[in-house]
Amino acid sequence: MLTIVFFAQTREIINQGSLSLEFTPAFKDLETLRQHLASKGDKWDLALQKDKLLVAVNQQMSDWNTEVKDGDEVAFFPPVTGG
Amino acid sequence: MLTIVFFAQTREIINQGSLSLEFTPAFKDLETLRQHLASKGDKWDLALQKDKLLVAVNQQMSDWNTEVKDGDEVAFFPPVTGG
Amino acid sequence: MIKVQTDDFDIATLYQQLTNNELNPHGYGAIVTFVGKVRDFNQQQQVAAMALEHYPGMTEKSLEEIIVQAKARWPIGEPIIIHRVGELLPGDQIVYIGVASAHRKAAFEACEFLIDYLKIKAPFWKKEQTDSGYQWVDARETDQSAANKWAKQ
Amino acid sequence: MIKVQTDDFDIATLYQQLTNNELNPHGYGAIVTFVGKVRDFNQQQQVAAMALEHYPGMTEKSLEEIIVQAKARWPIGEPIIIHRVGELLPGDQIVYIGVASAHRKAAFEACEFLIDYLKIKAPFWKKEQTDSGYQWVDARETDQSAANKWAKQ
Repeated sequence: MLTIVFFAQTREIINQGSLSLEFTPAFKDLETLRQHLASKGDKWDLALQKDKLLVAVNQQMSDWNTEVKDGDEVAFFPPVTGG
Repeated sequence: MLTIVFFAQTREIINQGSLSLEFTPAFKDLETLRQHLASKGDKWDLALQKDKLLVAVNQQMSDWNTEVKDGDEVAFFPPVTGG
Repeated sequence: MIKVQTDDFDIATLYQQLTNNELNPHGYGAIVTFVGKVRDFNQQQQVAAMALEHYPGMTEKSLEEIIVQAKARWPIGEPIIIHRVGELLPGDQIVYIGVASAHRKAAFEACEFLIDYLKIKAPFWKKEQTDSGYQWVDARETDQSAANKWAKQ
Repeated sequence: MIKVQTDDFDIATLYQQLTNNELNPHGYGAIVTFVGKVRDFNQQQQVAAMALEHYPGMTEKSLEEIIVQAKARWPIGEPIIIHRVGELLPGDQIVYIGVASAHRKAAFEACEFLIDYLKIKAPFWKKEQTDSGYQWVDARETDQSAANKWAKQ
């Protein structure tokens, strides 16, 4: 299983904070996973536009070509604005 | 008249915090004044060694070639160490 | 020390924690602190309130990571980072960074490094309430360039 | 605000004065402060006490002058500089510099500029008491080079 979490605008657009997803080897990397989720509908496609989206795996900022492993917690969110 | 004041090591070596001096046109600049005071004795010569000495005129840091005017307050002191 | 909290913080208490500990009573002669507060204007619009969201767990990890980097780079004591989340009003304190060192240049640099990296690496997001409703704050290019200046030469 | 005083200062009170004034209630979102304290070691010798001498009148003038320079150079509010004189003990606070700005980079730079310039321009002198008696603290080359970095390019 994969745990997918969303924050800020990303979460608000899809109106969902998290979901669980059966892991399959078809999720080669984070980009494949992003595309899979974006295909769930217009709002998902909008929320997961890559130009202003960051991704973290197991709470570490990651690159799109990072490999996805069973059990990972993957987070999608916009650029951070704290401080 | 000139008012001459001394601080820190400079004051301690000559054991004197201030003095008044009749102004004469012979005090062309601060360097002339320094030499005049240094000639007052061995301790004065030691206290007014130029290599580690700063000078202020009317409470503004100054250069040795600054002109001396009647009524000036001239201060001699070592490099500052506050903060 | 890292804290992510809804409560306000007291800079005097934090200053005591930063400087008066038994391990290091007087050695650190230079203390630099940064406080960030909620401004009342953003992009010409009056801000009535702000909400701060974060990613629990990752927030603390990312702050620990930038503290490790700062301590590897400058001779400083254990820094303090406090960041508030939840509802905030104009003038409210948002973030505190405190650094003590024997050297003031190290304290200044490490403190600025910590806030610059926090701004681009820690998962916090601000939403502002203005006359036109709530809107998420855009990430600023200047924050990225501020962080870039710390890239090792 | 400039104060040269024998009494200790309270950083919480100064922070309030720096940020909560009627003219500027919330505009300055970035507050950077520096505190310098008496260390207990200097050049391998334990320091038991310190005495700080200054040049009354010139001290205030020189601090006003560097504040004028800082305000001309960075978009900051009125800074606070407090410097103590007289007898001090290890761990005692010596100097406080507080700067508020709408921009954190300006606040950091102006605060560091103020302490760097104070260190080479304000007429204070430190004398330390160690086992070998009182001795005047030598001016440090690193203070001169720290100030030189602010020379305009």
